[in-house]
Amino acid sequence: MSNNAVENFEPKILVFACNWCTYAGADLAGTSRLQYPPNVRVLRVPCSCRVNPQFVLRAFQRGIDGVLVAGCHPGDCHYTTGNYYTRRRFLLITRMMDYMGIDSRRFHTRWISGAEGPKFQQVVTEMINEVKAIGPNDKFRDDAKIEVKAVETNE
Amino acid sequence: MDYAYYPGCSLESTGIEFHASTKAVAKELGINLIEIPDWNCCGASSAHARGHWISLALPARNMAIAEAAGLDVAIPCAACYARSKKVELEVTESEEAKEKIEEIIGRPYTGKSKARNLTEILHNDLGVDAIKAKVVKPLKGLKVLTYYGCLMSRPPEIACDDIEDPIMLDDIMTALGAEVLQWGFKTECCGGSLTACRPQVGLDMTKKIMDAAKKSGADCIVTACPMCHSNLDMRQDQLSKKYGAYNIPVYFVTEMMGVAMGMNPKDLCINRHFVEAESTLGKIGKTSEGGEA
Amino acid sequence: MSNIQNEMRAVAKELLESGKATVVLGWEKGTMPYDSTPVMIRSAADVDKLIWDEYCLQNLSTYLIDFINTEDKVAIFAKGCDTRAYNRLVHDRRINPKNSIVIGVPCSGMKNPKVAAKTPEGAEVPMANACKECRYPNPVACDQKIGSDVTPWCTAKDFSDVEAIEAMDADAKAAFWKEQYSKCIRCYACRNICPACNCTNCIFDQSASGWCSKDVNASENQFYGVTRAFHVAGRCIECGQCEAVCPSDIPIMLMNKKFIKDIDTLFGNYEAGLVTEGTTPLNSYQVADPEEFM
Amino acid sequence: MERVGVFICHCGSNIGAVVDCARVAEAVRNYPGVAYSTDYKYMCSEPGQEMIQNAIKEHNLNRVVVASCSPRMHEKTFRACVEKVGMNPYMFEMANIREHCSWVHAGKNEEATEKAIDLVKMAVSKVCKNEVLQKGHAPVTKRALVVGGGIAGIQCALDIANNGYQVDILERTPSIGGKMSQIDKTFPTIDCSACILTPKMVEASSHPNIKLITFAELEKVEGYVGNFDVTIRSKARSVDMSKCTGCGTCMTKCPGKADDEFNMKLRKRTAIYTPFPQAIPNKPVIDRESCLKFKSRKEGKDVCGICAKMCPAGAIDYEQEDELFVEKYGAIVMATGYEQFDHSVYGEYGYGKYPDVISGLHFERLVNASGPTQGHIVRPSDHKEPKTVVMVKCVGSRDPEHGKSYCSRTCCMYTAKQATMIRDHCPDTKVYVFYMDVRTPGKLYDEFYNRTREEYGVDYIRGRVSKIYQEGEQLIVKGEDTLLGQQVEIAADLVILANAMIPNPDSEKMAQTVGIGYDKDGWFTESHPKLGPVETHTAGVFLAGACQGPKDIPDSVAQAGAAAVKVCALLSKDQLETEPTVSVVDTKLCSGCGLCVPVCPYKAITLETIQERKGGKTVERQVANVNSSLCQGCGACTVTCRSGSANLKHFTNAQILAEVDALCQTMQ
Repeated sequence: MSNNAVENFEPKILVFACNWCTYAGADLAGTSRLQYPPNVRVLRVPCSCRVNPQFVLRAFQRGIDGVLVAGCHPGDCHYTTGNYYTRRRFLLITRMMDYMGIDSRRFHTRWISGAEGPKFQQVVTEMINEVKAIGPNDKFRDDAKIEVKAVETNE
Repeated sequence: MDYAYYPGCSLESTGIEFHASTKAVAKELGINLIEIPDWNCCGASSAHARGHWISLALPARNMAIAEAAGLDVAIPCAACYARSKKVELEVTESEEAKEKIEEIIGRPYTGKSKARNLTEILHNDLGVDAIKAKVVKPLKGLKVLTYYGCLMSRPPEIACDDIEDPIMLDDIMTALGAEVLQWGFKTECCGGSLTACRPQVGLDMTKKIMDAAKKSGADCIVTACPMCHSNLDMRQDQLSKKYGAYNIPVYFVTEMMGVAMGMNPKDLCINRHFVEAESTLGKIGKTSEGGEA
Repeated sequence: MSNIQNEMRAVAKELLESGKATVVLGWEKGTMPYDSTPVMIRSAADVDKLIWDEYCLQNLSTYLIDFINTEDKVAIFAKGCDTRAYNRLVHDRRINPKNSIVIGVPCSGMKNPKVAAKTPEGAEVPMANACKECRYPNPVACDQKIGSDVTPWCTAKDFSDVEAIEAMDADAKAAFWKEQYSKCIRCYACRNICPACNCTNCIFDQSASGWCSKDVNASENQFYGVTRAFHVAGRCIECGQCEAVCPSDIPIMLMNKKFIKDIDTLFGNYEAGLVTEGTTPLNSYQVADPEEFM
Repeated sequence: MERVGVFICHCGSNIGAVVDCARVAEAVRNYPGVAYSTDYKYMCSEPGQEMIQNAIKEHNLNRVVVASCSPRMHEKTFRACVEKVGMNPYMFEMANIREHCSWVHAGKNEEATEKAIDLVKMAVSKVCKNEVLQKGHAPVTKRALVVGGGIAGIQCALDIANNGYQVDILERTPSIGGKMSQIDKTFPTIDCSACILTPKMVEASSHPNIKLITFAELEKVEGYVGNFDVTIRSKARSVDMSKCTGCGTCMTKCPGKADDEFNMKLRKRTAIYTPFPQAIPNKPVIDRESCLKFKSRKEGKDVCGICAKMCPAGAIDYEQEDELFVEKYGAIVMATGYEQFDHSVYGEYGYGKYPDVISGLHFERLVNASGPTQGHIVRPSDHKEPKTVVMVKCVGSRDPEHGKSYCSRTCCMYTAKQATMIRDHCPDTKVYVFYMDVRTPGKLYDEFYNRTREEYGVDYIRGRVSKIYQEGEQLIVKGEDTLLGQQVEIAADLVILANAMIPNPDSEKMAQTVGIGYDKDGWFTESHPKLGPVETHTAGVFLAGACQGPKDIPDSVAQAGAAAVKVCALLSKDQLETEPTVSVVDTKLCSGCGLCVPVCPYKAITLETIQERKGGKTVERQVANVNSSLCQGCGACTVTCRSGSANLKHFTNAQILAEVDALCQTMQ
C-alpha cells in the first residue's frame, strides 16, 4: 500500500449497537445533528450480549477495517445482566485479537448510553481517525473470497 | 526538604520582613531554601499589561533555572506565585506555548519543576503538626484575622486553597495557639494595584477591609502577600487622617511563626512595620481581662 | 510401571467377571513402540491386552459419550487429566456418571510420541508438551484408584510460551498464526479428541448455517482456531490432546492457554474440570469485573 | 423466492437534502432479492403508506424494506402498514438513513449516499432471511403498583382505583403525602397545601381499591409487563399496625430525640414519631437510630421502654424485623419524586455554615402554622423577625459548574410565592430577589409574578450574588445589578435560596432495580420526549411526577392522570400480546449442556427431557427449552451456545451474518 493510497483511504467501520442504549445514543447524535465521518455502519442488535464474537471475526475475514461493539453501561442493561456477559466475552476476545496480530485499534468495545449522543460521535470519530491512520486491514482476511466477490461485482 | 527559593523583588524591598522571617522560620523547620541564582523579576505587577509572552517568559526563566537543578520552587510572594504558576500550567498544557517560551528564554522549561506557594508548603508538605511541635511561645490570647487577598485565591486554576473560603493560614495560626476570628473579607481585594492609578478607589477598598477588621475586635491581621501587607499596613495612616483612627498591625504569617517559635521580633523585622507592631505582641499570653492566660 | 499394569488387568478382570462392568476402556500396545492405543475390552479373557506404559497419552473419557444411551456399565482407566476431562463431560451432561466407573491411575507424565517417532530407538524421549506443565498428575476424582500418588512436578501454570507470542509485534504475531493455520487441513482431530468440544452438532459441521465454510485457507482456518478456542475458553482442562493429535503440528494449546491466562488475570484464577456443577467463567460474571470499556 | 420491495424516504429535505434517494433506490434495484425499488417524499404519510401497500399487491412482494428514520420512530407504523395488506409484520425491516446518516453527515452528500446504499443492502440481506413470526399471549395481573406516595403517586393511584382496578401505593417514609405535605401554600392561588392534599390522602387511605404499603422499600422487580413479581421490604416499624389506634400517647413521653426531617431539622422530634400530625397512616414508627432502647441494645444493655409502658393497646413491638414479601402486579408507576439540592457546595453562599441562609423548603416549614415557629417568619439563629430578606434564585440550577445544567422550573414561582408571603406576614420587611431570568410559563403565573413586584413591592434585582458573609448579626449579600451595571450590597437578616430540584440520591439504583433508563442527572427517562412522556422503555412501567424531571404540582397531577390512563389501558386487557422476537432452541442441535441456563436473566431456560429415535430405539435426553412468555429476547443464551442451537428470532445468527456479509461485500 503506497502512502498516497493510505492517505485517501476511507475505512469502513461496523458498529454493533444495542437497541436500548447505543442505538438510541446514535439516534440522539442524529437528532442533535452531531456530525461525524460517514465511515460507520450501525447494525442493530437487541443487546450487546447478542453479539457473538464470531460475528466480529467474520467481519474481519470479509475485510472490514474496524469493529465497534457497543452497549449500555454496566448496571443499565435493559435486560439487567446482558452487558456483564458482553464485558467478560469481549475482555477476552479483545486480547485474543491482539494475540492473533490484529491491531487493537481496529476493535473496540464501549459503553454508550441513550443519553450519550456526544460520546457516540466522539467514539466513532476517534476510531475512524485511528483506523484511517493505520490503513486497511490485511490480517485475518479471506482474500480469496474477497477477490472472487470483487470480480463478481465488477461484472 | 529542599526547595529552590524565589524571593522576588517585593521581598527585597517593601516586604523585607517577609524575607527575613521566611528564612528564619524555614531554617528552624528544616526547610532548605536554595535561592535561585541570578533570578530576575517575575514581572507580576506590570508585564501582563505589556504583553502576553513577556509576562510568561519572565517567570519562566526563573522556573527553568530551578528545573535544571531538579527542584520545585518555593515562592512566598502571592503575586510572584501566581505568575510563576501561570507559566507552569501554560507549558504543561500547551506544547506550542512551551516551545515558544523556551525559544524566548533560550533554555528548556517543561513544567516539571512546580511553582509552590510558601504557605502551601508550610501547610501541606510540612503540615501543621510539625509547626505546632516547634512552638515554644503559643500565641494564646491573640485574636487574629487571616487575610489571603486575591492573588492567593484567584483565579481558581492557580489557587492552592479553597477559593471561596481558604483555610491554610487559619490552620497555621490555630496551630500557633492564636484565636482565629471569622470574617467575610478573607479573599476581598485590598485595592493594592489601584493605589497609584486610582488612589481613591483603592483607598475605599482598603477602608472596607479595615472597617470590618476594626468591627471584629481582632488584635491584628495576618497575611501571606507582600502587596496586601504593604497596602494594608501603609494606608492606615492615610485612612486615619481622612476617617479617624486606624491602628491594627498587619503581620506576615512567617513573622507570627517566628514569634511563636521564640525568635526575637527584631530579627524578624517586626520593628520595621508602618503600624507599630511590637506592642501588640505583648498581648500574647494575657487574657482579655489582662491576667495571665 | 508393570505393577500398575498388573493391577489394571486384575481390576479389569474382577469388574468384568463380577458384572460390575460390561466394558473396560484402557490402552493396548499399538504397532509402533511409541504407540499405545485405546482398547475396549468386553471379556475377562482379553484383559491381558491392557498395558500401562509411558505412551498411554490418549484421553479415554471422551469415549464415554458414546455410551450415554447404552445399557453398558463402563469402567475406564483415568490419569489426572482424564479425570478432569471426565468431570468436564459430566458437567456438560454428556456422560452418565451413574453407568461409569472411574479407576484413577496416578501418572508420572507421558512421553511425546511425535518426537519418539523421529528419535532413534533407545534414545531419550522428552515428555509430551502438556505433561511437562501438568499440575494434576493424580486423579482429581475417581471411584477407585490403583498405584500411589505422585508428587506434582509443576505447581503453577506456565505461560512463558504465551508471553513470548504476546511480546511480538502485531505483524509478527499475524505472520506466525497465518503460517501455523496455513498448515491446518481441517481434519477436526483436535475437536474430536477434545473433552470440552463435546457438542452433538458442532457448528463446523453445519456449513449451511452460514457460520463457516468448508474452505481450507488461512483465514477460514484461523476462524476455526479462534472460535474453537473461544468455545472451550473457561472449560479447557489442559490435557493437550488437541495439539498431540494434530497432524500438522499446530500449537493449538497456545490458543487455549492464552484464554486461560487472561481468565486468570481478569476474573481470578480458575481451574477447569475440578467440579461437575456450577458456572464457568464465561457463563457467569461479577459486577466488579475489570472495566475497560468506559 | 424472496421478493423484496425497497422504499427510500426523503423525509422532505431531512434525508433528501443530503442523500440522493433516487440513486439509492436505483443502486439496489438489481440487488439479490429485490423485486421493486422506489423513493418518495414522505414514506410515513398516508400516500406513502398506500404506495407501499399498492406495491406489495402489484409486485407480489413478500418482504419490505423502508429506508427512512430510526426504527425507534416508525418501525411500528410500517409494520402496521404492511400488515394491513396481509403481510406478516416481521417480514419488514428498516434502514436508518436519517438519524444515522443524513443528519450526521450534512454536506457530505456523496459519502452519505454511499452509506445509505450500504445500509439498505444490509437491511435487504437481513429481510431475505426474516421469517413469519406470530405474537404470543400472556395473562395480565389486574393490579398496579405505584412507587411513591407523594401527590403524583396519590393522584395516580386514585385515578386507577376509580377506574375499578386494584392499586398499591408503596411509600418509603412512614406516611404518604410527600414533599407537598411539607409545603405551606401553593402558587399561584396561595391556597393552603395541606387543605388540598389531606383530603386526597384520606381518600386514598379509605378507598376500597387502594392498599397503602408505607415504611417499605422496593427490593427487586422480576417478570415482565402484565406479570411483574415485585419483592417489597417492609421495614420494621416496631409498632404493630393492627393493634395501634394512633392515639399518640407513646410519643408524649419518649426521651429519644432526633432532628425532625419533616421540619428540615429546624426542631427535634421524638424517637417514636409520626412525621406530621395529619400523617396517613397516623400510626407511629420507632426510629431505631435515635431510640434509647435500640441504642442501648447495641451496647449490650436494654433500657427505657417507656413507649411500651405508655401504649394502652400494647402495640409496641421491639422485636419486629424487616419483612420481605412478593406481590404480583400487571403495571408499575414510578412516582418517586425529587429531593432538594444541597447548597452547601457553594462557597459564595457560605458553604452552608450560616444558619440564616436557608433553602426554600426550610422557609415553607418556617411559615407553616404547624411548623416549628407556629408560622412566624423568624431567623433560625435568634428567632428574631427579619427586617430585610434576600432571596436568590437558580441555586444549583442552570449551573453546570457546581450544580445542574437544567432549569428546575418551579423556583421562579415558589420564590415569588414566598416573597409575597413574607410581605403578607411582615409588612415592614423589605424583600429583594436576585434572579437570572424570570420564567413563568403557566396559567396565571406571569400575572402572579407581576403582582409580586407591583402590589407586594418585592424588589427584583437581575444578577447573581457573588458573596454572602456574616457581619455582626447581619448577612452582607454582595451581588451585581446587571441592568444598572452596578454592584449591590444588601445587609440582610435572612437569605432564602431557591434550591434546585434534584433526583432522589438513589434514583439510579432504583432505575436499575426496576429496569428503566435514567439521564445524566439521574432523572428517569421517558420512552419519547414528546410522544411518550409517561411511558418508559420497559413495557408496563410508567412515570408520574418529578421523578422524570422537575415539575410543579399541576404538572405532576396531570402526568399522574396520564400514567393512570396508560395503566388502565393495560389492565383492561385480559391478555397481552407478547413480542415473538424471543429465543428458541433447535433441539436437534442442542447437546443439553445447560451452560445457557444460568445466563438467562428471566429464568426462562430450563432443561427438559425429550425422547428421540436413535439407532433403532427410543432414547431420552435432556435439551434446553425456552419459555417464550418469560424470554425477553436479549440473546445472551445465543452466544453461550457453542453449537448455535439457541437462536434469537428476528435477530438470528443467519440474519446478522447476512448483514455483516452484505456490508463487507460492498467494500470492493
